[in-house]
Amino acid sequence: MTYNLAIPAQLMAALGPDLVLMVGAMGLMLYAAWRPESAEHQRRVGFASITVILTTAAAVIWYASSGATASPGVIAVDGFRWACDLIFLAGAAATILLGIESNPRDRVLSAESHVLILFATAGMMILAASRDLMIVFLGVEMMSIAVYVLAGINRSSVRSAEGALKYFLLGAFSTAFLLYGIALIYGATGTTSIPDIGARIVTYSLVHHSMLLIGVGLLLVGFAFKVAAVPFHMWAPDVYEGAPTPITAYMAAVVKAAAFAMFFRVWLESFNLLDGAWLAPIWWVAAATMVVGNVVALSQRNVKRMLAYSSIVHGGYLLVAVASGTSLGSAAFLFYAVAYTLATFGAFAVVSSVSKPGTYATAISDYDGLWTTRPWLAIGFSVCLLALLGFPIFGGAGFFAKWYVLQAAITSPRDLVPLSVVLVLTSVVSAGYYLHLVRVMFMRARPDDAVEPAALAPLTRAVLVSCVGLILLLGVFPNRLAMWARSNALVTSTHPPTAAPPIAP
Amino acid sequence: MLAESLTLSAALFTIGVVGVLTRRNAIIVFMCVELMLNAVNLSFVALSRLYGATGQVFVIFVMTVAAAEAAVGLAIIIAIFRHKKSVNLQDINLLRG
Amino acid sequence: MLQNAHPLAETVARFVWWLPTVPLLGFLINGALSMFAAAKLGPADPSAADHHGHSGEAHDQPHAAEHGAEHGAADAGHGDHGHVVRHKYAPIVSIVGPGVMVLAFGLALATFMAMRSAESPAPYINTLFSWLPVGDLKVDAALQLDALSMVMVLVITGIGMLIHLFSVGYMQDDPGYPRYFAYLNLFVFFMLLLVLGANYVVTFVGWEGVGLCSYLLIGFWFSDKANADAGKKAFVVNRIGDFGFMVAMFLLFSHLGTLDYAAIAESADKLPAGGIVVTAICLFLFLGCAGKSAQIPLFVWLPDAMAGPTPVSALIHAATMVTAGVFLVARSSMLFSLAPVASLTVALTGAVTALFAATIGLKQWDIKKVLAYSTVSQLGYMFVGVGVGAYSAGVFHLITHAFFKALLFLGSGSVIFSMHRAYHATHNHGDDAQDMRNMGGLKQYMPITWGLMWIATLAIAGVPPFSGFFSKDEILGAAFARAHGSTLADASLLGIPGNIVLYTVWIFGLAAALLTAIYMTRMMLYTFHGPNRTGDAARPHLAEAPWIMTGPLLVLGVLSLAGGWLNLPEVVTDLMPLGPTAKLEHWLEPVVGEATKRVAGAGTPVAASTEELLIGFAVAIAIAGITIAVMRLKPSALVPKSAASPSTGLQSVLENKWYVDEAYDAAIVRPTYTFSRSVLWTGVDIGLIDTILVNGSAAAARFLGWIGSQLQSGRVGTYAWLLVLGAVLLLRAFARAS
Amino acid sequence: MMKEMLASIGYNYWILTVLLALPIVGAVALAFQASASASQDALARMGSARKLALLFFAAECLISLGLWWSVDYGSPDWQAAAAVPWIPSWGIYYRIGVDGIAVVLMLMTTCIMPLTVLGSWTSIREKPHAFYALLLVLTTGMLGVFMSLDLVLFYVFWELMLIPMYLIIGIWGGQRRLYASLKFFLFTMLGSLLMLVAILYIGLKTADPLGRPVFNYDFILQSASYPGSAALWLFGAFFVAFAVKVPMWPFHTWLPDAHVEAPTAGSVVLASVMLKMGTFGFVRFALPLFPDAVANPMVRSTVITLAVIGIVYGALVSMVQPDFKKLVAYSSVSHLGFVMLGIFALTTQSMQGALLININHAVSTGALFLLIGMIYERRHTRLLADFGGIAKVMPIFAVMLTIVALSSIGVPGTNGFVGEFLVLIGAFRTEPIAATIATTVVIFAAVYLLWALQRIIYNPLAKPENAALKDLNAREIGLLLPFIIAIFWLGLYPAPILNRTHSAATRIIERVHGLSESSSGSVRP
Repeated sequence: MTYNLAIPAQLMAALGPDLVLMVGAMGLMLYAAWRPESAEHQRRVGFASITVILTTAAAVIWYASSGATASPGVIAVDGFRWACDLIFLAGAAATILLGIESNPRDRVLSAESHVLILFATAGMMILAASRDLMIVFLGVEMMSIAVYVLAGINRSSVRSAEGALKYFLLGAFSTAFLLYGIALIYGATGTTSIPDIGARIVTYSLVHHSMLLIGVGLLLVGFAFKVAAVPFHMWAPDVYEGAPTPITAYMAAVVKAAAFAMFFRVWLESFNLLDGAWLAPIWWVAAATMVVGNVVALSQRNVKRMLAYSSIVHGGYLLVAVASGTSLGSAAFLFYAVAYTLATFGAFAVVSSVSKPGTYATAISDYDGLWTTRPWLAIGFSVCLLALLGFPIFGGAGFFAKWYVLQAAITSPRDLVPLSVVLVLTSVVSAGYYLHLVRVMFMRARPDDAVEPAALAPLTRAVLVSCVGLILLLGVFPNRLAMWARSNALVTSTHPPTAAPPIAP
Repeated sequence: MLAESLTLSAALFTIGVVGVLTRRNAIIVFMCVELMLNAVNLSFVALSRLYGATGQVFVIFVMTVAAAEAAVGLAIIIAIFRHKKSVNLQDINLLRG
Repeated sequence: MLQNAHPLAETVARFVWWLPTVPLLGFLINGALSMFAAAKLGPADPSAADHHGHSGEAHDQPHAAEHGAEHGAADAGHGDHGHVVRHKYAPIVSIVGPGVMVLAFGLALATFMAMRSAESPAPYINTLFSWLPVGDLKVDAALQLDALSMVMVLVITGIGMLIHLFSVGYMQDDPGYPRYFAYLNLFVFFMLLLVLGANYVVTFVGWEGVGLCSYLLIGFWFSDKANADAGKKAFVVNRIGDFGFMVAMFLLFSHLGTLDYAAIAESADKLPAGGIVVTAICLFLFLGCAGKSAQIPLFVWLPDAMAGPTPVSALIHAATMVTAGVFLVARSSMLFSLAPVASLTVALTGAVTALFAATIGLKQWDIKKVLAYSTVSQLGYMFVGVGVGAYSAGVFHLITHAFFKALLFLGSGSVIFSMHRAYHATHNHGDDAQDMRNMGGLKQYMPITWGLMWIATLAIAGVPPFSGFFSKDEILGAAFARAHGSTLADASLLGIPGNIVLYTVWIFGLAAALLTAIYMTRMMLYTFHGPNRTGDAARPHLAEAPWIMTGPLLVLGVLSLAGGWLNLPEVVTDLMPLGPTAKLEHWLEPVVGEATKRVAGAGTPVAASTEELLIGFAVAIAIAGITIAVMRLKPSALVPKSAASPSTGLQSVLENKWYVDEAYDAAIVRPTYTFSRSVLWTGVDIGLIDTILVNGSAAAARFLGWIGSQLQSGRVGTYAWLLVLGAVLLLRAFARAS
Repeated sequence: MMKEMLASIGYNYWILTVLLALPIVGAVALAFQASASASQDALARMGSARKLALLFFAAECLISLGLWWSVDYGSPDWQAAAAVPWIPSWGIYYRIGVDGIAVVLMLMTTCIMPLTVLGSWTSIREKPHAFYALLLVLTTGMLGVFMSLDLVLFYVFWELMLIPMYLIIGIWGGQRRLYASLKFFLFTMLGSLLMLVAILYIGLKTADPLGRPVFNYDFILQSASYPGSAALWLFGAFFVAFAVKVPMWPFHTWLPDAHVEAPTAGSVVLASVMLKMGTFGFVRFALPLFPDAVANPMVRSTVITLAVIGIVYGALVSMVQPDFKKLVAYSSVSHLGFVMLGIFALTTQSMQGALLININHAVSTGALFLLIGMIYERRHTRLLADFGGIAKVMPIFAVMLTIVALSSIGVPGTNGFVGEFLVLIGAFRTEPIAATIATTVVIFAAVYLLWALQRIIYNPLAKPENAALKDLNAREIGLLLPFIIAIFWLGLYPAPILNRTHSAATRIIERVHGLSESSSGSVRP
């Protein structure tokens, strides 16, 4: 069916899954606040949140399979939205599953933490759906505000609070840039509708319009901050280190995926023709992100920080897909997001179970000789690390994710072969730290005084096993995922220009 | 009139940025961010004279969101104050490297 | 090829492949016995031959290994101290080792008879299988039977058989007895392959194979570092020559498209005579020959090779292997005859080597070293022969030299055997059994050896009617004749006219002949004449060697005496009808005749009167040499080695072999090692590539990472500044696009 | 007859896939056995693991032998071929098939692998199951490289080899194993990732009519054409990947470290099989795909110069090595330089010789590493200076070592000679100067190996530790015998192999000459 978004009822209907999630989240928030904090309560709320997520996911799948479309309007009803929603929901579920078990160990007893994840996820779904910069802003803020709180959810930890403060201040700061960019774009084109912006750039030949370009630049600053691209990445390692481990995974994988979802939507549907302006900046930002992220990751001694830099690097790889500026790039993003989310959650599941209770910090040396005492844990972690490295078979889907990005880059009319070479060369650098962890686990002797991590809790084990299993499975049979990604990819601006008011000076 | 408004908006935004860069107190930094948001609001309002209501709607959104942000932000600042007994950003550098 | 149509195809010659196979079987049996014994007896087995410390000298000592054997025997539970135990399998080995040689010699004789009656000039080629068929390269495992290879086969199997027999006595008590015969059999196999090969590649297999056996046999008593060093040196120096051999093959293949002797003989004319290609081919081939046949500059390995057992020196380093170079030049005569410059080089090198080695021979004290330098010198003669295009003369000297030099070496072996036995019986491990200063007056203890060795000495000195006289004279005569008129005389070497080079060659040859007579007489005098210096205790134990050793000596004595009969010059047969004229030359005619003619060209033959004059001159020189030696040297004035004072001046230069080894070491060996170690390994590999490039880039990355993590100060202010900086840069980029 | 029998069981239809699958099955079986035997003591675990591994390797070897007869070597078509869509939406297929070159190398691999298990029979005490499982996975990777006809599949197998070897070196290796294994990994990965970009580029530029990328080897051969200097860049990417693996000078420095630190089985596999991947890559991919680049005089002379430098350099540096394994490692640089010279000289003889050296090097160097392993197990040192005179106490070892060393030196009659000879005689026709310089190595090879030989088995038996050494046992002798047989078989009668590789080698040379004549024509046949 086709939703006519001009009719409020149909607009609401088109927002069905989002509403399911929001309503469920609000209800749970009340329930969470109803009882005093306890491990048992947060567990209950956690499972209830999972239920909400599953319901939402069912709705998303129903909408996706109905093949619904919509008239032009503020939200999109397309495969890309549903695909992104599924990724966000899966990530949120994994976060909650990890959190249910790790929160009590980290003395995080507030049940609201799970609900906040639902809110953040709702914001992401809005982001994925948005087809208007106003909705983009709304989604970004819905997501970010919840995540600010999540980063500082461990009130007993100064590190957690510090991370939250940094994230909040810098996040708000960058939001201002984002917003100013939107204002200028609005000023230049007279609309905040994403497809209309693209159309008006054509109609009024705004390719060299300076207000528009400055606006796009400011918007890019905002986006680059959200995806933690160099040099707007500085917050990421600190925040990731301070946050509870499941939240770190959530930020590293899901929040980043959401930011990229909006990035792709806006870039492909609005600014496809401005590549003369944005190609070089994005090229350099992508290259700098890959180089700096990898190089700094080399010198990390803390696994969480290392993985934080690794997540920065992956943002850089995805920026290559953005730079391709093609529909294929967004397909690559979907594939990449799936693989990267799996690998990230797998890795953080291990980190969370190896870290000593109460401290999120895990030194690389804690992993010395892990293989001798916990072989499967070591093997699972290695698979995730190799997936992050993008190694075939052993790294499973990670390889094909990178492959897809490279494919997008090389087929792009923007000749990104040199950037592809930068990508693979920096990947070699990344082998330096991913493999360092592998060799620490496999090739060093277990110190005599090493504290053996407790046996994996069932939910964490489930997350780890399913992540690793899926990585390996998708690494051998990636075809269905590839086709799914391709069929849900964004389509570059095809909407006809609408009637437009006169142009600002 | 439009040009002047936009210029004023840009000036306010810049003042906000400079404030963020130079001030050390977390609350003042946050206020500077609010100043930047309001500078943008001014632009929206000014532009809405040209394009219609969209800009004004946007301003409402921004104000709402800013309020929510302020609530969360102040809570976070209080949380850090409880640990550190200070909201000076120079003192807050446990996480680094 | 035409092997079915060939008259030899129906004769015993079709079994020519049995010739090398028979010694190979011997090798396999003996080798298996050696291995089997090693596996059976455990660690202290036969080859556990510890003769280290037995003597400070790295010399050939037949019972050198009894200490190890004692241990082995003790372990086996049936030995008592001081008793020399023979190898368990010695009886089988004593039959198999020499037995296969008898068989091979018999087969060679039969083949020879068949060839004589067949009288077909075309070579008979026996193709076994296709070895390297690649594109247009076709290398077959094929044997070629013709006049030249037949002669060589007879020499190898004949002399080889005698030396095998001698070894049965000489090596009887060595714990490595089966190993020794295995190596020796293997050597004969490769040597036969070398001479029978139908193409350069099969010859090369034999060529390298004999080098390998030489390596193994020189280092037979490997527990002494000097022996192992000598073996290695021999192999490596030979490999320098092999490099030349290989490049020559490559040149041949890329210009003629084949490596078969028969095909090359047919198509060699396609190469322009005197052209750069054929000259290069021949020079590279000669490099190979110089290595194998110990010519300047690659002669240094041969004297060291005396570290091997003496029968090995006789077989490999005198009679057969070292003459392979001469054989190869004769085999390639079609090519050399087209390359006068290369031929002149060969002749000149031969002459210089002959003289140079002879000077060193004058001052050696070790009996085997004298013979070693004498071998180098005589090989020089042979190269003069083949170099001046008198290929059959070169081969003739090869044969007679095989006779008398084998006799000399075996004789010296007999002496050493006796000396060593005497020292051993008196438990004297300090004195050197090979030093002539410890000998003297052995005539009375070993009369048979003494007599036979004098025959050989006269032969090598060139005194008629001993064999060496005929062959040496033919070479010198040919050199003189070529100077008078030939393609060589018309060519020039490095700007020097060919005839001047050839006269020089001739004069050098004469000078070397004089020195040869002197040093050989010196050796005989010091060894067999004068008072005995062995020591009072050991003296009563000196005695003649057993019959199994003296028997072969006798046969060789006859051959050395009468070998000249093989190729009597016309001048002699004119004087007295001793036998057919130039028998060997006629026999070799189908192989080297054409090439000889091409070199001789239209030059006028030397008049008979001149020839007679030359012969007389040569004889006079030989006799003069002997006389000088007898007159000047005083065996009675010698003191034993332990009491001798170091020599001085030119004497010490000669005694130290002109310091050639030292010069090579300083100029080539050491710089190569230093370069490899300091520049290539530690410099380029470890320093440049690994430290700077590889680890350096890793360190640079880590350093950059460190800088990056320092920037990550933890302060929000820094982050905000960086954010704004980034924003400004981005906006600049965007503004530029507008 | 053999051929009919094999045809009757449909051998060619299933053999390649079974060869790929069987080791994986074996690895899984070992994993199960590992968890089942967790309670046993180390010795029992070692015993059961190595037996199971040997069973799988032996089975793999046995069933692979049929390829020797079942394949039609003269045919221009791929043999035992199969093609199944793998990732059809990206144009990636599971497309496999073999030609003579691949068959010979595959048989070499399957025959050497059981021997490496025997070679590490007593030396792998820690985590034996994991060790053998990794060896099995490695085998799949290596065989997959030889049979892939899809560029992406090839790349996947290429990388598949990397992790097992990395772990084998890193876990069961010597003192500096961490450094060596990472160096090995990074070197190889640097090269192969560039190749990945090149593969993608080729596949995307060779799109089929529907615009989907095509990675089909044959299709690319027929239809690929690259604009401007693209062919050079692409060749460069492939070149780096393969040159690192070969390894060519100056990309070789991972090899000595990897060899020295690897356990015996690792060294053997590394030297015998994995080093062949690089040269195989050149023959199968780099040459046929980029004939224009290969025919470019600059490219060719650069490669040949590097090859010759490698040949001489490797030999000179091995001459001064104090560690026997390092010595052999550098000698590999030299030997593989010959292979490169042979390939890029582009003559039938040199190409065939290069393929033969691949096998010879596998045999000789593999055996050398096994021998080194045997004395290392006894003496726990590999320094030449620690030995001397052990021929007395280990005569059988001495004989074996001598034979193998001689084959490595290239003494005629052994396998080493025929390969080098063919390469040089072929290379001399097109590259006389390079071939002449390379020929000098016959001298250095003798120097470094004989000197090593002397310091190990000859010289006085001065050290008391050495006097107590035990000679080889029956297992060790049995393990070496196949190598000794191969040394003489290949040295005396290489025709069966030459005949099998002939048509494939000729086709490659003809392709380079055929396609390049229009552009360059400077290459003589």
